[in-house]
Amino acid sequence: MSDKQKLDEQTIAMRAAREFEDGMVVNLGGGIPTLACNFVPEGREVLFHAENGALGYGGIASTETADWDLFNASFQPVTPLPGMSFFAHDESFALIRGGHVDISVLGALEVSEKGDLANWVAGDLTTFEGDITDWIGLDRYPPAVGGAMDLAIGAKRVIVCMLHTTRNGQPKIVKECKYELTASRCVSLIITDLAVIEITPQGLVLKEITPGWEPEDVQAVTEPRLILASDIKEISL
Amino acid sequence: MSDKQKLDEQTIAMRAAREFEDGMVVNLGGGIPTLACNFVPEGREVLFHAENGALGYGGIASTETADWDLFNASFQPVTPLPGMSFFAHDESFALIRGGHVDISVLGALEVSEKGDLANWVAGDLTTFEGDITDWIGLDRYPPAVGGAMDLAIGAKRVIVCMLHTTRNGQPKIVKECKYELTASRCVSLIITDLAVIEITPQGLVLKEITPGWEPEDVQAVTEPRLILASDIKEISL
Amino acid sequence: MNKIFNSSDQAVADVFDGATILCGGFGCVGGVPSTLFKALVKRPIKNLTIVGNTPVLGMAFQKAAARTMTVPESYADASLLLNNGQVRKLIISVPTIAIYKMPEPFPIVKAIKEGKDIEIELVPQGTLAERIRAARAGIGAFYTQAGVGTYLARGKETREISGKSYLLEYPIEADFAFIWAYKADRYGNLIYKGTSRTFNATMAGAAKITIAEVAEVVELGQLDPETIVTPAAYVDRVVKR
Amino acid sequence: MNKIFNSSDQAVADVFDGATILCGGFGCVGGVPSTLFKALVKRPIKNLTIVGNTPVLGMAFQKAAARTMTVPESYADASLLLNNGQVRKLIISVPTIAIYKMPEPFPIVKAIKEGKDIEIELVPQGTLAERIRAARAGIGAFYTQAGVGTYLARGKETREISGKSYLLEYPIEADFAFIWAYKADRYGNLIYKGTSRTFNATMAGAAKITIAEVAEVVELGQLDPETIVTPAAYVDRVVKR
Repeated sequence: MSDKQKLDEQTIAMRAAREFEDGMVVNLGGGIPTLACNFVPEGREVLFHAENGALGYGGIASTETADWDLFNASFQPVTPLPGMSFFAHDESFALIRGGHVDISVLGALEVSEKGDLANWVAGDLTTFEGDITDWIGLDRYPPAVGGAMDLAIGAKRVIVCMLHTTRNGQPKIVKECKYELTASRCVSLIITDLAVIEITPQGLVLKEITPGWEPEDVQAVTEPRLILASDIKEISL
Repeated sequence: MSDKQKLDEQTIAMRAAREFEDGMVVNLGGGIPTLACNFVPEGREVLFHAENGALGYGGIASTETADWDLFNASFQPVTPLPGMSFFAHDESFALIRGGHVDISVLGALEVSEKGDLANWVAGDLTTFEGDITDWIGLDRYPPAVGGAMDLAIGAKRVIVCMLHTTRNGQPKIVKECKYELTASRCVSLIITDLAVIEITPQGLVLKEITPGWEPEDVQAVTEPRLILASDIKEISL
Repeated sequence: MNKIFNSSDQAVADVFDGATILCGGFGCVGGVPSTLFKALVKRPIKNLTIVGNTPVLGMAFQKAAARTMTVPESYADASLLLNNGQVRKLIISVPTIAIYKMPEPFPIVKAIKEGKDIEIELVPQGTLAERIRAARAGIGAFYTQAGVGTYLARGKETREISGKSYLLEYPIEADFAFIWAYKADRYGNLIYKGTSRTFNATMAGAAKITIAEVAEVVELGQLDPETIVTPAAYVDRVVKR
Repeated sequence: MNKIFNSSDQAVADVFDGATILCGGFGCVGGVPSTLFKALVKRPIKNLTIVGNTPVLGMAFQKAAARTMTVPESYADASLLLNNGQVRKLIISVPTIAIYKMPEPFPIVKAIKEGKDIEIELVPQGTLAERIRAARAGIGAFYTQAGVGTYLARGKETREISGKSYLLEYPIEADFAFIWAYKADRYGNLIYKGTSRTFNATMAGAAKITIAEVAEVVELGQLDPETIVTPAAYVDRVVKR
């Protein structure tokens, strides 16, 4: 199984971008999701939203054109586009919470079969006896909540882009999240290096699969049971 | 008593304007308060705030310069001034509720000795058995709440400008308001055609009096007991 | 992406029976989306809920208030709908204004006197703006001091916070926002003009569908990104007045 | 009326022991009021509460994140105060950012490892912005869905509204707001630049005293009233960077 080709991060982002329809407002989280801004399908105009108060920005800026006053929320310089606008941070999250973001593409540590999302702290704070200061004092990585909780509850549709398993090969698509939750029942689509999986009331539906992989291979690295879509196909871009 | 000269509305407004200090944000209600925009003391710069989303407007505009897109909240065309700004209605009331208006000058139907303000409906809705539709159906004047409740609770200081008595000579400064309240314990200064009265924890303090009038004359048309200020003086402008 | 509609008739074609409509403007002549009201009055729908600061003052009031200014004959507000029997409820701050001599009763008084079944929910102006903003901003409810201890606190939950009393207020969930703006591009970015910004910018994005009537449509890129007041995400349809 | 101060030292001269300070900017280099932090670190005050999205990332992080861009040597954030032992509490959304290779630990990690007594209140970014806005807007408290069912809901009141769960959140009451803006006039009207607007415009007016560090002071009337983002009423002091 390990010699089969997995999608690279650019290709995962490219697949995510195929979900962007003309006129949509899309917010891209850090990591793989950020890359999706380069792959808007031909003929579609998408308004990318940045938490720090911009709508309608373009691709990542080159060193020559980079401007400290034009950054996305992942600390990357971006390019201006006609029709762009800026606003204050409170308005930026009014826009998120108020349901004006059509798609939020987020990274994840874990996604449960119910669509619960864990993406802000590598560990289980709920059963931890101390506070954040104690957590950091124990040499654990400081949790950074950022805007993920707002995006998870506010966006009309949450798509997760992530690698299918951890570095150790453990499933990241799980029955119940062991990591601290970002929000419950918020994810509707998971795009990984192995598959595209839809979260439905009936369970996880395997819709697309990386060329060369079989459904049972994907199932082997996925904790919950996968339902095979009747029209299951190879991931194509 | 009736042959004594009372202040006219312009002069009441002029007296109110003496409270405006340099740099203050001031909101003027309809009626007498609106007139105060013409009497800012020499050498002071005051930012007039309009509920409909303007700060720093000037005096009332002439017919020649009047512009449908530059009105105050009393439906009057106003003139632009350098340093003026416009904003949305929600921000305009954020500014009010958030304590950014230094002085709100309001008209009143009644003010109680505790500083309760009644200025939005000529009647007692609390004991009325119906709703607003019934009230109007009974030929009563439709109540219009407008921004008075927000200004009364939000402004750092509420000054009332009004005639001292009703057309029938009844006191408008009362022990308890009989008209429906706008807000309780919000007024700090009352300026009328007869007197300037401060509302203090000890009670109503008569600070200034219209030339030719005696404290007992003012007391005669004021329901609560007035405390004479040690430095009581004639209203001067 | 092109949100420009060819006519106001088209722009309001799917407004349905029983819809809740946010009505932009403050109540002064400037900033009222007159063309949208004139389009809607032609549609056979009823039981509308009209939300606004002063949406039904009517033409006669504006002429009385205008003094030496001339009210454009094209002016109209939501009293068109009220007079036409299409309104079931008003969520409103100022139903009438006392100070001007009027040649005829205010539309709301006339409607009630005629026995029309109209519910009025009176809301302090700041609370009205904040309830609309709460809908735009995904806020479930909020506490404000405005109205505490008054008739308008009836039936509302109160809460002490840091020694002060507050009322619990809920967002106004609306189906459509009819707003006016000065300029738009095809993405739906908007700028306004002076005090005509007012409730228009508050209501943009606060309803399921926001329809902007504008004085001018400009090419994409013509609006300076620093000066755009309403970002495109809040606007669904644009129609030139 | 003249809100222009001659120096940042003067502008922060009355910041007191135990004060709560809103720190503008998002965390990127643009839009951080560096000069104000550098002035405050010279003052002998402690026990500060620092509020911001990402206020203590520090210079080393910015250099790591800047890749091919050059971080101006004049850059500073509130980690100056943290490193200097002046901070007692952080109300913050992002204490550190994982993705870049750092030559040294993040300031917050270093401070805690050194045994400094620092409390951290972690707040979802949108809730942070809204709590600051609530202070500016006189809102007593509000309900949001962000954080429901998570660690950050601990100790918070929840409420069902229209079938959904919300958390009750309170305004952040601050003594000072340190913000950056692009241009100001002597009344304190402000405009910003690009994504450096961010939390600066949110915090303006949200504290008892708002201090704006600006790139440029212009004559009154030079700022177009339609394009002013922060009206003068929200700003107390202006100092040129």
